[in-house]
Amino acid sequence: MNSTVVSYLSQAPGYGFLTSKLSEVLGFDATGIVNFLIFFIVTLVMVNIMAAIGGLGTYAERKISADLQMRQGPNRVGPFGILQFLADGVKMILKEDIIPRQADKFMFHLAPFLCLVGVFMTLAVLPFSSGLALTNLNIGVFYLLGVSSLVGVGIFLGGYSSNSKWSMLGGMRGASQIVSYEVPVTLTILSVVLMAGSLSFDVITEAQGGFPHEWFILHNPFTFIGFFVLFIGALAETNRAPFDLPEAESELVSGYHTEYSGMRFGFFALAEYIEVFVVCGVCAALFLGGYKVPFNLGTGDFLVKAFPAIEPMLAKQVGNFLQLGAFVTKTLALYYVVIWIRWTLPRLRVDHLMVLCWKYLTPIALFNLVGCAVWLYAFEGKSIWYLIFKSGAAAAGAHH
Amino acid sequence: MISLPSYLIISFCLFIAGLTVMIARKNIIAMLLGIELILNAAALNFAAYTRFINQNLDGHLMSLFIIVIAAAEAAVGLAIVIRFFQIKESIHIDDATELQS
Amino acid sequence: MFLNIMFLLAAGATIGGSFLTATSKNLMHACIYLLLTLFGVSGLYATLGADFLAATQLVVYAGGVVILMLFAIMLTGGVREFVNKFGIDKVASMGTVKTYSIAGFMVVIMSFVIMKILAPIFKSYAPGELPGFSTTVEKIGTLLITDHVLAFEISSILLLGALVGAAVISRPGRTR
Amino acid sequence: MSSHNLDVYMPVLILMAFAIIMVIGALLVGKLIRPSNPTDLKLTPYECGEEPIGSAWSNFNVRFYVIALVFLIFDVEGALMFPVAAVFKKFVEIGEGGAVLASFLLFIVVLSLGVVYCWKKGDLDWVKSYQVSGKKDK
Repeated sequence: MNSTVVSYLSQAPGYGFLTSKLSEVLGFDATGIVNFLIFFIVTLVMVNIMAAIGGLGTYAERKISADLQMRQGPNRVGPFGILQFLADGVKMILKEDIIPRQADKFMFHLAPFLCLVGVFMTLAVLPFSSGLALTNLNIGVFYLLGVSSLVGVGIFLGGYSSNSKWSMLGGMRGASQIVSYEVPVTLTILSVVLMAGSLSFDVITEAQGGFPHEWFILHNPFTFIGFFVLFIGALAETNRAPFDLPEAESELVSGYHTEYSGMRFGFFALAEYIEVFVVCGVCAALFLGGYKVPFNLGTGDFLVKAFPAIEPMLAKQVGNFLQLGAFVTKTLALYYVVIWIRWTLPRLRVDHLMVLCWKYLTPIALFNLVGCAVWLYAFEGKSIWYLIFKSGAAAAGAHH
Repeated sequence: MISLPSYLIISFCLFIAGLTVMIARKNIIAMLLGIELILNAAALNFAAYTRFINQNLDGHLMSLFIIVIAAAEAAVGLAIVIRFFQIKESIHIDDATELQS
Repeated sequence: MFLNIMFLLAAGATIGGSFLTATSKNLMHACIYLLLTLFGVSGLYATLGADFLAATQLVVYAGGVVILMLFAIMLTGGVREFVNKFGIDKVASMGTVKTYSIAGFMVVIMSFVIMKILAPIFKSYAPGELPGFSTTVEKIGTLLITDHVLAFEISSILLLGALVGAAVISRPGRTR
Repeated sequence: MSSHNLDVYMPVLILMAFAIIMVIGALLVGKLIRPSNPTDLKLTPYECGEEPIGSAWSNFNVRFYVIALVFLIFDVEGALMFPVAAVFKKFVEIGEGGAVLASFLLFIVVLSLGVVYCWKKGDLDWVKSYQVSGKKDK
């Protein structure tokens, strides 16, 4: 039902040994404390990796954009400029941060915090692999939608509290853009939940096979369109690529975080880059088969068959690392596409942005939802691949 | 020991806070905030009774529908407030005197 | 053990948030404290085992209603103090002695009444062994579509009415 | 007493605690190390160089509100439809998916009527097609 990383790691022999040892030392049953410790360590590792990914996102962006424009990206700091983001981070901490005079001090501090909390809380549900996902809430996707709407509030407050006309406009536009693009995203996620029959990321990923033809993207034509609607919605929700109107450098003088400087601006940027990773991860998990590995190597059975004497936990762990690799490669592929789109497409005008959302994406998403429901009812949830080949083969078999 | 009365006390505090906001604030939007607090208190009670008294899920469904209706009510309420502001230039409760807008 | 910690955190956020919502003069701060209260109530739902309700609370309230409130505040002249037609600056009367006395008096009366009603429940409530309780979205879904399908359809009509009504009311073009 | 496993929410709280620690930590570290001489010029909001005039709180066009309104209605619709969507596959496997499909589609059709109405009445388009009559639209 609600399996977590602790329930996965508790199958390891070390866990039993550790709890019994600690129980003797402390005198009372220490499984609760051991669980907390494991959660704390795994979350600490996860947060640090995510901060590094956020930083590397900036580095990757500058390197890839340089590559697209036939020039050298940053290569001074560290080998190939890989430590550039650390230099930026230190610089941001040391820069003076100014709070404009009549700004609303309480909310000026609160806005980057809301953004960061909104993004960090989504990490609890991201399905890295069958065992290593922090938690598998059985309301996973819905929890993700609820928490990521906090970022919209954070951006609005950032714009409102710095009390300058530019950031006010940027904040209003940013919030209304994020809010309106959440509608097609919600409807598309609904159609995936319809196909998978559950809200938890675990079941949705298990419903897809390892091979591309078993993924949800190729399941039926409606989910195929749904993937692109979700990807466009995700781009708009993280203020990326052609939809980065709220921080449009040219018109709104970098919108809602005009007045922010120093580490507070760093939080906004960090939250944005981590959110791009999270959103690409969600797109990969929902449509591209998440952590599923072809020839289902992910379950580690091939190791058990090859070396029967192997310790079962080790085989499962190797399988999990393969799954982790599959999930991260799919997500980084989408990450590359996001950065690639940013440096190829021009920025949309405000009304084009809104028209695209309300007059094109929302009707398409509604149509997809209805299509998926009818498809599920008509073909009992069988994918188009199965209908063509399996039933074809069955029919052929029946003929002979 | 966390038991039913502890949840009742919390929803009682929510209810009192909502009531205070509705009575004491002069700004109409603040009164809508108060209504949201009161509706939350009611929904919380339903969930608490489902957990402690009988285990069927009707309490949860009732809370779900309370949340749905509260959202619809907030939407229409705020639309009226905006319209009122466009006519009266101020959303102070004392200005809402005439019955015809 | 963790249940107690989570309950205390959620209860503190709820009561603290609702108190601050009542007493903060600036309307924007009141909205943010309402957001804190909603998070607290969502945590309380989680401790009650109603995890779908906790997520709905986050999505609908924290994601929708609070943003709607923030936009409405912006559309109705922001948070500057009210100056009515005669130019008299009516300071919002929150936080004055008058309001605290009203609140205090009301709390005393209400608590007596509530205690009178709840007393039998506290006495009769024997905290016996609580039956195991866990809800999943599937249970709520089956209930919603089999027993309460009428309520499900009527709420869609209600939402349609709310949408059309609010759109008509807030359409700027009309003059009387 | 906790019949259902609440450890699931432990990471959520830990992540929240990390976000709080990160924000407060960076700000505290900054306060110690960071130079801070807030001259008057620095504190004025950035106005591309000109003097900032008037407070930023002039109110805006109503279209922001209509967008948030339609979003809220769709959000609530989503919230109601998620449990039904999660259960739909089981009903199809049982065999009586038809009734569930009918009520599901009825729910969607009734709500998309609302969107069609807003669309036709021109509430959704960003630049108002008709001129806002006489009212001073600040």
